[in-house]
Amino acid sequence: MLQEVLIAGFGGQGVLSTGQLLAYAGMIENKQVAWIPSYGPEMRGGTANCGITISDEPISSPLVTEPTTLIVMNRPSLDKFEKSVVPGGLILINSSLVDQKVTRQDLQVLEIPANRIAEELGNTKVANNIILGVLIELTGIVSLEAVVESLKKVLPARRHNLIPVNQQALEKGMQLAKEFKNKQ
Amino acid sequence: MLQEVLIAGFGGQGVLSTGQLLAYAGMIENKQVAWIPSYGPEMRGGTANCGITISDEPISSPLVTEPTTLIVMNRPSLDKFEKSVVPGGLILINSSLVDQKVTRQDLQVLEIPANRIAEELGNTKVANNIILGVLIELTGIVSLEAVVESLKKVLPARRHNLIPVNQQALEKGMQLAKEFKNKQ
Amino acid sequence: MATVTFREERCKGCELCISVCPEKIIVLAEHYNAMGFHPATVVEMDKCKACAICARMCPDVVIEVVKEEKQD
Amino acid sequence: MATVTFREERCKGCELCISVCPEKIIVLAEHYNAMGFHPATVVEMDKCKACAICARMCPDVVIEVVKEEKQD
Amino acid sequence: MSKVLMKGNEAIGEGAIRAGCRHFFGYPITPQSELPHYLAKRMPEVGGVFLQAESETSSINMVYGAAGAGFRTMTSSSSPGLSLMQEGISYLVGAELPCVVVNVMRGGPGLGNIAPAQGDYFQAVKGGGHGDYKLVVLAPASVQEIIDMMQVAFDLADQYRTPVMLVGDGILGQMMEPVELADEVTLPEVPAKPWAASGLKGRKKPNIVNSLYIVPEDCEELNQRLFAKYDVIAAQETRWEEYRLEDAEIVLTGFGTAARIAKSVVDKARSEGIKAGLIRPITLWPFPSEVYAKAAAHANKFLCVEMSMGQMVEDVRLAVNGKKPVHFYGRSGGMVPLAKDVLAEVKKLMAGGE
Amino acid sequence: MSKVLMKGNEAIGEGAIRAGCRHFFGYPITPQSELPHYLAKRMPEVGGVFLQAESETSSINMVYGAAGAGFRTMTSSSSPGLSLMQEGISYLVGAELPCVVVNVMRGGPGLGNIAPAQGDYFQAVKGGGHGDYKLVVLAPASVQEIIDMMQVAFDLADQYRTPVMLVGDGILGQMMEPVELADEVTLPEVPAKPWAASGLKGRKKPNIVNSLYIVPEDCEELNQRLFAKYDVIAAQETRWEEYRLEDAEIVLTGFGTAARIAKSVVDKARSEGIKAGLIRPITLWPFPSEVYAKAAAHANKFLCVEMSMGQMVEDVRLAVNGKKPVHFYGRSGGMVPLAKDVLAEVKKLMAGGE
Amino acid sequence: MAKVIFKRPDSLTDKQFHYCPGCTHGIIHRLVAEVIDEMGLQDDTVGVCPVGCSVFAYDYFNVDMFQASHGRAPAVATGIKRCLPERTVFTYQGDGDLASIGTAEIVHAAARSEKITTIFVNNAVYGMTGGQMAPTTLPGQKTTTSPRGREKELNGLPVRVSEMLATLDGAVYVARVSVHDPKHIVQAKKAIRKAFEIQKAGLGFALVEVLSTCPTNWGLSPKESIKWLAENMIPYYPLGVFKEPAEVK
Amino acid sequence: MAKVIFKRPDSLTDKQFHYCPGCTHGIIHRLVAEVIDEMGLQDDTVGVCPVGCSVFAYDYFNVDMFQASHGRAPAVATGIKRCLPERTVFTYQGDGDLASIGTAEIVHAAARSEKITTIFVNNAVYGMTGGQMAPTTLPGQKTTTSPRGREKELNGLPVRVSEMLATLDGAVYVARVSVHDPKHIVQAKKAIRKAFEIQKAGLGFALVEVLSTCPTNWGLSPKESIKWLAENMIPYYPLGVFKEPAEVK
Ligand SMILES: Cc1ncc(C[n+]2csc(CCOP(=O)(O)OP(=O)(O)O)c2C)c(N)n1
Ligand SMILES: Cc1ncc(C[n+]2csc(CCOP(=O)(O)OP(=O)(O)O)c2C)c(N)n1
Ligand code: SF4
Ligand code: SF4
Ligand code: SF4
Ligand code: SF4
Ligand code: SF4
Ligand code: SF4
Ligand SMILES: [Mg+2]
Ligand SMILES: [Mg+2]
Repeated sequence: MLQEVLIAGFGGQGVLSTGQLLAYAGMIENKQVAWIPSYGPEMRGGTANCGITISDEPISSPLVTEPTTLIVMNRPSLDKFEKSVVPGGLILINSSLVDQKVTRQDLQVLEIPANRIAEELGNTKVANNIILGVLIELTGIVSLEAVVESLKKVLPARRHNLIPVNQQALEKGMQLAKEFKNKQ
Repeated sequence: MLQEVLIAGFGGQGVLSTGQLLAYAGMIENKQVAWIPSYGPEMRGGTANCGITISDEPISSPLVTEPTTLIVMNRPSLDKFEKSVVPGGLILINSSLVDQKVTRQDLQVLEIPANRIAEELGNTKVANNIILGVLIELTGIVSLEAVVESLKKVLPARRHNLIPVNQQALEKGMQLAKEFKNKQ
Repeated sequence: MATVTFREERCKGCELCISVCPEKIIVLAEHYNAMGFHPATVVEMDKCKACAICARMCPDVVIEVVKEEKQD
Repeated sequence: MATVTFREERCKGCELCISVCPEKIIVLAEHYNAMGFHPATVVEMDKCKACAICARMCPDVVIEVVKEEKQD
Repeated sequence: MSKVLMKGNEAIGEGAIRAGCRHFFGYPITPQSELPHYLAKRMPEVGGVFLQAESETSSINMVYGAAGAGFRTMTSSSSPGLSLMQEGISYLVGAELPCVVVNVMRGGPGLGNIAPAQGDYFQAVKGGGHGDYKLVVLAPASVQEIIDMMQVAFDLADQYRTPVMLVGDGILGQMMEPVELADEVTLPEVPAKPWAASGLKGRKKPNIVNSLYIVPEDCEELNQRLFAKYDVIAAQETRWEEYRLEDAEIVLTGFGTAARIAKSVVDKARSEGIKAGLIRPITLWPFPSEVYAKAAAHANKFLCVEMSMGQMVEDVRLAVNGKKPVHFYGRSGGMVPLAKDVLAEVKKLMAGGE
Repeated sequence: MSKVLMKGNEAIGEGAIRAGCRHFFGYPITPQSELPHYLAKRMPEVGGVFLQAESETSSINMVYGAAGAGFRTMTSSSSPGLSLMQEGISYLVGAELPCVVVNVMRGGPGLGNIAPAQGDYFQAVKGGGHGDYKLVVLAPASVQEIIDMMQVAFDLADQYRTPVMLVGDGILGQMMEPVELADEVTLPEVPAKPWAASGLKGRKKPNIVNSLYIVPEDCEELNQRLFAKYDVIAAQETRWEEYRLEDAEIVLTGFGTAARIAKSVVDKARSEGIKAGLIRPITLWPFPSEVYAKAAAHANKFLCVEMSMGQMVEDVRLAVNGKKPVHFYGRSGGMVPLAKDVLAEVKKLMAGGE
Repeated sequence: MAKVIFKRPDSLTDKQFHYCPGCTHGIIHRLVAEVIDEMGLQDDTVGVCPVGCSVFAYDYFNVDMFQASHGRAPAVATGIKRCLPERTVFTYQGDGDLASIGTAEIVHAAARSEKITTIFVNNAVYGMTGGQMAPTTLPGQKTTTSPRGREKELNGLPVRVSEMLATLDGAVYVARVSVHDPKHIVQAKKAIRKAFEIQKAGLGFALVEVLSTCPTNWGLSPKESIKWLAENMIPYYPLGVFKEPAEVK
Repeated sequence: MAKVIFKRPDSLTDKQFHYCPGCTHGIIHRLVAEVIDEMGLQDDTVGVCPVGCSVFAYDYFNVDMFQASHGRAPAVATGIKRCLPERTVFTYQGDGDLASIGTAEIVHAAARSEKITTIFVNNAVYGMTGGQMAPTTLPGQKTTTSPRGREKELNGLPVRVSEMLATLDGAVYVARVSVHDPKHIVQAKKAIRKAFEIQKAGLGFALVEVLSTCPTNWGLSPKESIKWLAENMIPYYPLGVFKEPAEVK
């Protein structure tokens, strides 16, 4: 198994930490993992993205140039990365922030109004984890348990009270994914 | 023929320009010549010396580490360089400035009270050329004519009035050398 | 009559123009531009005094100000 | 009674001591030292006031000044 | 032992702290800035000093001061910053001062870019500064190896009184990977430094930290002493990894990130029936020449993979010394070789193509 | 033509002026300071600018400005100063700016001393700065050759839009030798520089002098463009001297001052019946590899003579590629090989000793 | 008849700035371009921009441009100006660049009285490389390399570049301005214009220090940044003219 | 009873100085050594000397010493002091070294308020390398790289280092003294002592600029040099204390 995920959005949208959460979960499951951010000058207040590789084999290069999954958190990221996804790959779009459509026909695409759903859960900060929930359900890349476990490691102790709402968000995402699969 | 001359004294005693005069004369006689100064930090107000190589063959390294002739213009130079002269080599000492004696027995040594003689000629500045006269007479390294010719090149035009007294000095030196040879 | 034009696709929604407009007639639009920002726009153009203070403050040279001079 | 001692072999004959001695009792010797300089020396030691001005001025720390204090 | 996800740049910092380094001097530059950021936080926690210098030139000279005073110390930068340190590095060598210098390489020449690269190999191993000298150059290929190797770096530096360089690239610096960290840190024992200039404190003869040898004979003696030391280092400290090498017909080679990629290509090639193997120099200097010479007995070809226009390949050629052809595959300017392209190159070579 | 006695350092300056260089930026350092002294006097006489910079770092950046503005320009220093220029040199390469950089080498590493040496060979030919690049490196061996080669240096720089380095040593810089100087100086024609950033002056598109290639693909393209250029330079501009090489059984080699000494040893050896010959690279990069490969056909051994611990010898080995043994004789730290010692080495080798 | 009250100056290309939202680098660029336009110098000017967030300035200024190495723009500008004494040469430098690694270069360009104009953008931080402490970072200010705030004991006190350079006889015009509101923007432009006029008059070295924001690395919104600049930077870095030749007063 | 009025300080070794006849580097060495002796710091002190005529200072000062690269002594001293905060660390630097290539290092050691003492020997010329122009060379002064005398148009105007550094908040003590006669030598020693006292009190960066002669490169006799210093240097480089903390006044 080799999964290469690219998460892209604005700086400040939690793109990097969401990626780290995923990598951490992979590590907990004793997979080979690597995480790497883009670190161009564009980062300054502009777009931010990171690549996560989760694999059974040792990872040669952690650069994610042809993602199996792309998570899109703002419009410029869709413009920029749509073409790089492997044929048959997956794109998850936070449609609360991105009103644009994917043009390629050879991909699986899911639009998730993550901010709106997060608001419903009472905390807009968990939007990313809704999408992450979708991802793990659709791809089986890591288990829910591993992500929840990782939250404990990634969140500072004083934020551990947020773990339940984050877990809720993950589960909500998984549920959406299941509905989607059923629809297909 | 390969002659390697080392001229050593204080900075300001005309050591370097005397060496250049000699090299120039060699060049005029179509010999291979090279001139090189010592350029250590010691130069600053301390000792100065230069090496002149005059040869029929191309000169490989211009460094004069084992001079065939050593010209000594101050006491520290004698201390420093006496031992480097090739066996059978020549040391010329300006005895007006150096009261010390050469200790080695395997050399030809000539003490020339050059400053005193120069004073007699009416110009202390020509002391070096008295010694140079001795050198060319004893070694035949270059001709008097070539040195006189070089003076025209080395002295700036406004100093050309000094050529006669310099020539006198050279001739005086040659005369001393002849007397010395006769004595031997 | 003044016209204040915003090159909307270049606006980064920083709101600096909004904060300096003496007439308080600039707001951020609801929609996103291609860069993903809410662009600034003038709501009541007739109140505009063509003072160009907004344009002078805009770090991204988004704004152009033109004044129709009375033709006597 | 003062004694001004010159480490003659270290003197560079710069004459700075000479120029500052209030008693004008320092001169350069006729002979050369090993470095080839005429070393400084005091000519009339009895005139020396042990002020050490010469020593303070000497760049080469050539001079030492000792004063015989009256024994009461 | 606990397993954590860690960034390469942070691992350099944590590794240094665990090696007993308490004085870091550096200047920001992408893609290594997370190292100063990390140490700005961590150093005060362990009673150490993180000081931002006014430039890389100053960083390396602060290191000169700290190392000469007898302390474990280091600096870090990326390519252009390293160029500015060349005079200082030559001085550190001349004064035989132990220290660690890190280069997280990026695309060049010039300002180039901030993408990962290996174009400073020559600068590191041949001597980018003036004069005759060598640095011990370590090239880890994973975040775990970085952590472990920082200890080695400081130990070698102290043992041989020499600057040690650790080279990575933007990928190694920026990526996070799992690492095993000992929970209990016992600080390593640091050899006594009776030569350090740290104040007399009762000693009679002053210590002097110096690289001026005004008399050529003395300076030649320094050079000979250094090179005698280098001979010992070469004999005792050469490190490399061999992978499926025993029966390899084609030997891939490279260091750091390029070696990771080459290693995955070895597996892919083997799975397609090509007898491929790998030599990964871990010390770039001393270079593991002998293992190449030995491999040349059974291998037909060598392929050196680099993130440069071809630098380490010269050392491979010197090691193979004409016995077998040595080929080169490189990407440069911040581009990273793709495993599939390297594999294609391997196949082409095995098919007899050049 | 007139024959005058001239110092090597002054010859560099006079050669530059005759090559049309009117802008010199430099910083004092022994043993090359007579060059700035000379130009401080001469430049105003020819309407040029001699400017003393605040450091070598600044000198090389002033050169960057002057070269980018389209002017023939140069700087000069000695070993430690060159180390400080490495970042700037890498930028000049990245922006493809023509200029001439002189290194009158001295003993190292560190402050070392001011005696003649050749320990910066690697820095010059392998790239002491960051990133992949080459400099054209010229190595004259006499004052006459210095004068003549300055013209070559500026011409190559302009023709290929590349920095050119001229390396000498303290002996070449300090010695006086006779040189032939043309009485009439006709300034060489300088190729047009439409890329120069010197003000629009009616041009529509601004010119940009730049070495930033933020997109790795672009930076790789720069690298490939540079190396394609280097291939052309290697094919067209490699220069060397051969001396009594045809039937040589032992080939001595070296550059600059070391080559002068080796040459005299060739004669001495021949006079004692040893078939010795000489290869003297005049361009250290591009290195004249082919002539070594050819000589390896008849020669049994090579002996590389350097004023270093052994640097050019690696390029000789790469050129000979294992065909024949390549030996080394060197003095370092400011020491100069004596002809008699080199001859003894030759005899030892010919007697079969190692 | 339509009268254009405000439009993009010709000395800016039409490229969009890459700066973060609300970053005042953009204002300063525009002011420099306006001055070049108004003085009719577009055909005549060579700009030099070293590394820093403004490293891409060569894409924005519609004049011949140099990208220079970190800190060395004054040396590069010196090289240009000594070859082309009739051209107008300016440098555009950040505070990390000019006040840290490039200290020697700016001091000596000023001491030599190079006839160049320097625009010095002081945003109290290293913007491009991720918000590290600059020599101009205020006491107590948190940055990625002063995570507990700049401490006097560890990092000393900020450098006031204008005051320091004004001590040099060769620096003939030195002023500090700010661009945090329209009024100050107008003043800033006047100072920049003066700095170019002094160059054209051949009087010597001129520098304008411009206080600027870095919302991204200050961790503030653009509006908060403007406020922070006014309330924190100006007290430490007083605005004003520190040196002015009689000729242009 | 014999009383020693004046003798060689313990903090000097017995090695003979290599300086030219009449070069006042020797006086300054002695003053530093006397202060170290008198403050009882010999056991405690680390000195740093970069390249310049005083490069061999490590042979003369009888304390632990560093030889540093050209211009970088303040950075080296920083490295030492940050490791050994209790030791006394001083640098001894020439004007070419400190005011030219080492400008950034001295400015930032001062700005950081490193607790070190700098002795800055200003002799208006590069002594060691053969008399080239320094940033401190006076207008009109002939040197090997200003053969027609320093010209304002070409080389700008001399840097007054003390005045410049005094603008930095981190520089707590800055004074300029001279050693051209016994009276000034006494004053110079007082200033040097103060600069060491400030370090011991932990107050921050202290620098003493000492006007010094270079008979060899000025082309004057030692006595003429003294006169030249008094008549030419002091008017351009006024003596005095430019900065002094209240604590030690
Ligand atoms: C020699 C070198 N060192 C470090 C860097 C990394 N670097 C690029 S820009 C910069 C500082 C930018 O800060 P500043 O000059 O204040 O400009 P700003 O981005 O704040 O406008 C640094 C350290 C570099 N490019 N080159
Ligand atoms: C990097 C470097 N550049 C140049 C030199 C040559 N150099 C040695 S000392 C010196 C200047 C000495 O002048 P100063 O600092 O004024 O000291 P002084 O000799 O006058 O006391 C120079 C340029 C060097 N050693 N290293
Ligand atoms: S021109 Fe003046 S009034 Fe009109 S929108 Fe802009 S700021 Fe407001
Ligand atoms: S100031 Fe400019 S960029 Fe900012 S919101 Fe207004 S128009 Fe947009
Ligand atoms: S101690 Fe005073 S009086 Fe005596 S010699 Fe010295 S200066 Fe003259
Ligand atoms: S001052 Fe010192 S060196 Fe000079 S003459 Fe007097 S004793 Fe000699
Ligand atoms: S990082 Fe700061 S200085 Fe750079 S563009 Fe963004 S806001 Fe401006
Ligand atoms: S050259 Fe000048 S500074 Fe150096 S020792 Fe001689 S007189 Fe003193
Ligand atoms: Mg900044
Ligand atoms: Mg000086």
